[in-house]
Amino acid sequence: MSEISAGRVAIPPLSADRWDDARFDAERAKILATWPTGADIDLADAAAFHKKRAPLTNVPRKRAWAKETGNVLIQPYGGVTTLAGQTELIRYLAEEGGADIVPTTIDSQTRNLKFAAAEEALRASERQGAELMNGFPIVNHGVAKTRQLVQAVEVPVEMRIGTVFPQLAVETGFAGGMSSVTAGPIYYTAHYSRDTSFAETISNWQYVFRLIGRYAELGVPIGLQIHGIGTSTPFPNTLLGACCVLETLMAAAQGARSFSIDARLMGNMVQDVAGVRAIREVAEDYVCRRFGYHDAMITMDRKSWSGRYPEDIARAYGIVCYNAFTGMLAGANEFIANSVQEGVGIPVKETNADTLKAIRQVVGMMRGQQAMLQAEPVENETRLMKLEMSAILDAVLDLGKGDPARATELGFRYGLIDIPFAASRQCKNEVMVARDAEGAVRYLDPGKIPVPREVLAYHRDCLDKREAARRRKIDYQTIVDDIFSISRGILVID
Amino acid sequence: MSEISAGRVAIPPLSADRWDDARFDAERAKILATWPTGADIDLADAAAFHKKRAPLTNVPRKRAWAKETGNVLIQPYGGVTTLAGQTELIRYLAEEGGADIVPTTIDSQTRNLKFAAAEEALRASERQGAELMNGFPIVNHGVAKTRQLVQAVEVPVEMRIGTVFPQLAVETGFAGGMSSVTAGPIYYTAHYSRDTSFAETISNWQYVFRLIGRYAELGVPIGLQIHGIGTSTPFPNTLLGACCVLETLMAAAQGARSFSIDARLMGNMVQDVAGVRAIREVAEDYVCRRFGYHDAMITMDRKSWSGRYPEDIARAYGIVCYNAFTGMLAGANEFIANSVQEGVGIPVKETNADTLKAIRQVVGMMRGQQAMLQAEPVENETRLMKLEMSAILDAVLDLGKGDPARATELGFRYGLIDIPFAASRQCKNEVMVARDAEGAVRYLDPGKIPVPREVLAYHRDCLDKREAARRRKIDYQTIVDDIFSISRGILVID
Amino acid sequence: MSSDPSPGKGTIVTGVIGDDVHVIGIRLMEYALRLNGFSVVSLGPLAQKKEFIDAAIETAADALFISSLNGHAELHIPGLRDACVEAGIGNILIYAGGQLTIRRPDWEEVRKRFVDELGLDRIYPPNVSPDEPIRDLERDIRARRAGKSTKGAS
Amino acid sequence: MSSDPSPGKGTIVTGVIGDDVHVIGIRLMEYALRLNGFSVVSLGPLAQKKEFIDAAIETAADALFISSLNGHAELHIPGLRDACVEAGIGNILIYAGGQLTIRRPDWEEVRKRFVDELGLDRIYPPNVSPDEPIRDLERDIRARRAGKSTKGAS
Ligand code: B12
Ligand code: B12
Repeated sequence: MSEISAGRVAIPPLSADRWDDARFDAERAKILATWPTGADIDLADAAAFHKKRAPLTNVPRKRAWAKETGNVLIQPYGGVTTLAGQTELIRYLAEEGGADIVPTTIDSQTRNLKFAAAEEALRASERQGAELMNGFPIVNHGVAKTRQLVQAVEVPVEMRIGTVFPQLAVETGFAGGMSSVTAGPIYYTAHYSRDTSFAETISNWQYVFRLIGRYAELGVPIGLQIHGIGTSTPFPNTLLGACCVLETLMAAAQGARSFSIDARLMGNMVQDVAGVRAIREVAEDYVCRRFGYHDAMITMDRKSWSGRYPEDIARAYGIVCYNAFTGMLAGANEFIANSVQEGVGIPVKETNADTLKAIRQVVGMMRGQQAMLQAEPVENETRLMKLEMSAILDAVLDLGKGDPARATELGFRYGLIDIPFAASRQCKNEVMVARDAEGAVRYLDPGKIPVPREVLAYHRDCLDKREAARRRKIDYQTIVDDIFSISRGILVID
Repeated sequence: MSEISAGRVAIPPLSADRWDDARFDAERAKILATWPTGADIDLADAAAFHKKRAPLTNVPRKRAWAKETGNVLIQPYGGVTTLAGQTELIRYLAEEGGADIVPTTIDSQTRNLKFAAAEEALRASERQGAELMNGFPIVNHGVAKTRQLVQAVEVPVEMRIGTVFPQLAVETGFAGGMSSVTAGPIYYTAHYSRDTSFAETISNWQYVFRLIGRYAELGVPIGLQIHGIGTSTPFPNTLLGACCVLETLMAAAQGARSFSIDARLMGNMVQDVAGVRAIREVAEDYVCRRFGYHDAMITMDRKSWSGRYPEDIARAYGIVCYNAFTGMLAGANEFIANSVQEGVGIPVKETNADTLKAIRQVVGMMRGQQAMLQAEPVENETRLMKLEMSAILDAVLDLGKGDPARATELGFRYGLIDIPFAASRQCKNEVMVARDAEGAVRYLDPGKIPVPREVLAYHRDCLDKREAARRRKIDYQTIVDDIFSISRGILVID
Repeated sequence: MSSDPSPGKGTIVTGVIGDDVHVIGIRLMEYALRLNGFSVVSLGPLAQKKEFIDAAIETAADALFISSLNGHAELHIPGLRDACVEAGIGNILIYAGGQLTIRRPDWEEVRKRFVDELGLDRIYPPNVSPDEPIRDLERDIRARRAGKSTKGAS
Repeated sequence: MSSDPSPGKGTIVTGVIGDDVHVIGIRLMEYALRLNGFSVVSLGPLAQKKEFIDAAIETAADALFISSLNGHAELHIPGLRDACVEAGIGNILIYAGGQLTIRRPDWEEVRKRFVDELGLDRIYPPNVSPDEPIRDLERDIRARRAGKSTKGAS
């Protein structure tokens, strides 16, 4: 028997049924005794701690808020060994990177219950002032230090742990104020273990799901990010979707209600966009309707490509932005963001934060633009643009008697062609444009440009919609805002 | 009269008609005499120099090759003062950045005919070993040095010069082996001058267009990148398109035939995609059909956002990549790439090259994916994915008698759910997948997964198309290639 | 060259100096100056030293607002203060903004060069919003009219 | 643990050491080894020192191929060579690959640590293609069978 099986407990017959309290309590006593820090964990005290904190430091509440308001959340990866290091990291990611939810990735010794070895590596890290492990050994740190960590930021913390033995680490995380964890049994059996059976992993994760049920009973919502399955090589997102539904159903049976469900970038736009949409619909259908968890909240998060990355950071920006682009097209609610140093090693905090900024820029530019998924708006816009160009060209060529040089000179002289903010006095500068609510550029005043009536009416209509939406006229300040909007990261600042 | 008018020449009545040789030759003698280096310019010698070089060091030939083969070209911006500096820059951009065409941006003293002042700044730069100007003062460098520059790389060089007085600089560039220049009279009057009339700028640029005609007569194709018009604030791409047609018509009248026409990113996807398509169609219609230049070659280049950029480099990656996606969606043939330091200042060569790599990654991932523009493929893929997930879920839930935990265990045990490359022995590992020709992930062998017949047939069909296209079976090596493809920058390596 | 009537709060000559055509920033600056009650004399892009000085004399301007983005400020701004002195308006306020250098040396170095060495009154980095120079300008003009010199700040 | 028959060219025990589950790279490596005629004994992920040694003794293996990506090689590889010596197979070839450190120190330092200090024969950086270690392996096994030691290279 390999050392990692040390923490195993006996497994009752497999079923998704809700655990009775006796089973959970008995199990719990055993779990908390597996390492000294377990003694500090108290459910009532933990619930009280959660309730003292601001509502939006709670993951499920933040996800619900974002879903309602149409905000798209961004969460990086990140975990280092020491408390000081991890505190500095999540603070930096929140404050400099603008992360909406910060992660705490747990190291792989802890994931495999090697708490003694973790203790040694943690102490060595503290002594040497180095971060020697691949994550935060949360069990060794214990509840009090985890609370210090969580209180260092104003955004919620999600615990990230790929393991078939999650119980004590998750107990510590929740008692320490973390309000969500990455799950669950299918993904972690397939990719984070070798010999562990599904029955065993399911039981271990049912413990976590039931613990979430207990917190819910005490008035504290705790979330789950559901992974389903998926290799880090190309695979069909349908397999991931089907497994996400199974994991969600198992978690809901124990009392969990907040689910952020993964869809992963594979690279083909059509399939990747369809993936997010199809998984959302199937999950809502099975979870909320067929299995009757009407009060379950489901949001979709888009994980980036999770296979091998280039070592070149510039190229990795391409992948990361491509993921943001197709995720936005698909209507994802959240991005889980591999850093552009993914192919290099555990990222330095600056680069990790930079990655979030690049994603934020794409999100900011695409917010509210969903029309791309339908062919019709593109066809219509193309038609109108051709109509307008022909009208301008025909008018000026007419004026120039078919000579493009004379047409140019006269066209500008009479303002049939005109442009805002020209350096030249040869341009009339009578035309004024502004963005519509989706950021498309529209004529506010065409000056003397012979824009066809149909086009102008369409443009006016689009601008009216923006004015109506923000209940404010489009004025000079709006034009100035539209000039700066891209450099500020949001296409339409209203 | 301001100093910049010093170089003006008398203007015959405005018309787009082809200049007669006498007018051109007379004009030419005057132009070449405006600065000593003009004496070294000889058309026959220049044509011979061009002809000695490899075909793909010529811009029009490179653009034609790319259009035929479906390759998408990438060209950065860049110009520094000294020969050594500019040589190092374009070599780096070509070799490290993988630029398909390299630029030589001309400084603004030269653009305004202040050759004496440029001489001073050039000498000061050489003395101090610093790059004191905002571009390459090509007239002061002269033909011989320009040839040294051009021969330093194996890719073609495009001269980038926004000016109403292009003649001597362009003469030097072409004689020096550059085979394309950015044009033309409308854009440069509107945005690069204050008092200059359209008639004057048109005449000055007709000189350049006629010079290109002369090179064509000597068997040397020279290209133009056509800007049309456009402020660096939001404006309708239709105005740009209409002006591009006028500039192209004026150039074609003098004998130019290779046109790379701009469309600019404004930020709204629908409009930006429609822009490239509409401008291409209108330009082909007017230039090739209505005005009868059947042998004109038109390609579309996408210029990125040309207004204010963020100073933050990470956010600028977001803009640059967003431009690449929407340009690819629209079918652009070339990207003219502002660097991610655009908002900071003239970029260092490393960052400039990095920008190209990020774009290349997006281009590599999107090559051959155009289907996104139609709603139908997305709808169809969504439908098939839902069908498949329901089939899997229904089958395993059936097996587990409605219990998702038992369903999970039995589903994996019997291989109804399966995944390639799992760590766990609980997974059958019988399923095999591969990408299709557009990079979508398809079942090569579903193992025992209950994939509906319709879905499987569709997948098989997609894979057949890939096999047919590359005339090679999909084997284990293909699966390995598909694992590495994203990290190598091309979604489907065939 | 277009000028506004009311010289009450002050008259400002604006323009983009030398071989530079980047006109968008100074247009926004002009708009803000007008909004704040200043009289603006606008030269636009490609404005030469002499044009600034002639316009200033002609309109008895309180200040020159020089914009430069294309990296050639160093080739066009030296000698401007001396030319003002020669023309008898040596005391005029001179502000510059935009992007005064190629790349981005330390701001203190840039300030030293343009303010201490070249005799400008104030310079601003690229991301400045119009409010800040306008506040400074109001203060400087008040001080000038009260007879005090302000050089060296910002 | 699955093993192939033909030991002609050599028998290699492969696995991902310690608490590490990154199995994709070693799977591709195994595939390449088999393709090149080696006999592969595959332990998969989460393989402990003892499993490597037991398998090597049982199959009279020529080499251990240790993979580690998750950054914990430093926590699991020290002591491996000594354990082999103790188990009487001190002379077995030990190669390691994947990503042996957290972040990326200078490669020469990494080599010094794992080869000179910890007694491995060869180590490889993450982007190595399978051909290179296989070529080295063929040479090393030939040398071993001819009675020469090879330690210290690559
Ligand atoms: C738009 C643009 C152009 C347009 C200009 C159109 C026009 N006619 O106005 C075009 C395409 C023509 C152009 C041309 C060139 N450009 Co240009 N351009 C830009 C760009 C992208 C944005 C500038 C802008 O409009 N900003 C928005 C405005 C609102 O901001 P602003 O000008 O900074 O103004 C604000 C403040 O600074 C302040 N302000 C401005 N002036 C003043 C003056 C005073 C007294 C005060 C108090 C305040 C103040 O007021 C504004 C309030 O918000 C910048 C890069 C960037 N910053 O993102 C490059 C940039 C300025 N350009 C550059 C260069 C080199 C050129 C060219 C030489 C070559 C080229 N790259 O094509 C030519 C030069 C032509 C010439 N003869 O000058 C460089 C300059 C390099 C440097 N300084 O290190 C930049 C930084 C790009 C780069 N990274 O290389 N450009
Ligand atoms: C896929 C992946 C995963 C998957 C693994 C799935 C699985 N079961 O295999 C999952 C999601 C489970 C995972 C989990 C974790 N991962 Co991970 N993962 C990756 C990723 C993205 C790709 C790895 C990969 O598959 N590469 C492709 C294969 C083909 O290449 P390769 O393994 O390098 O192998 C080649 C060669 O190296 C060589 N080779 C390999 N081994 C050997 C051995 C010998 C002897 C020889 C000669 C050659 C050789 O052969 C191959 C031939 O081409 C990398 C980042 C990257 N590189 O892009 C991170 C990465 C390796 N993971 C990392 C970490 C930290 C983790 C986690 C701790 C936390 C987390 N981030 O989730 C957990 C650890 C779990 C655990 N207990 O170990 C870090 C490691 C940090 C470091 N070393 O500095 C990386 C670098 C990501 C990062 N930038 O932070 N991960």
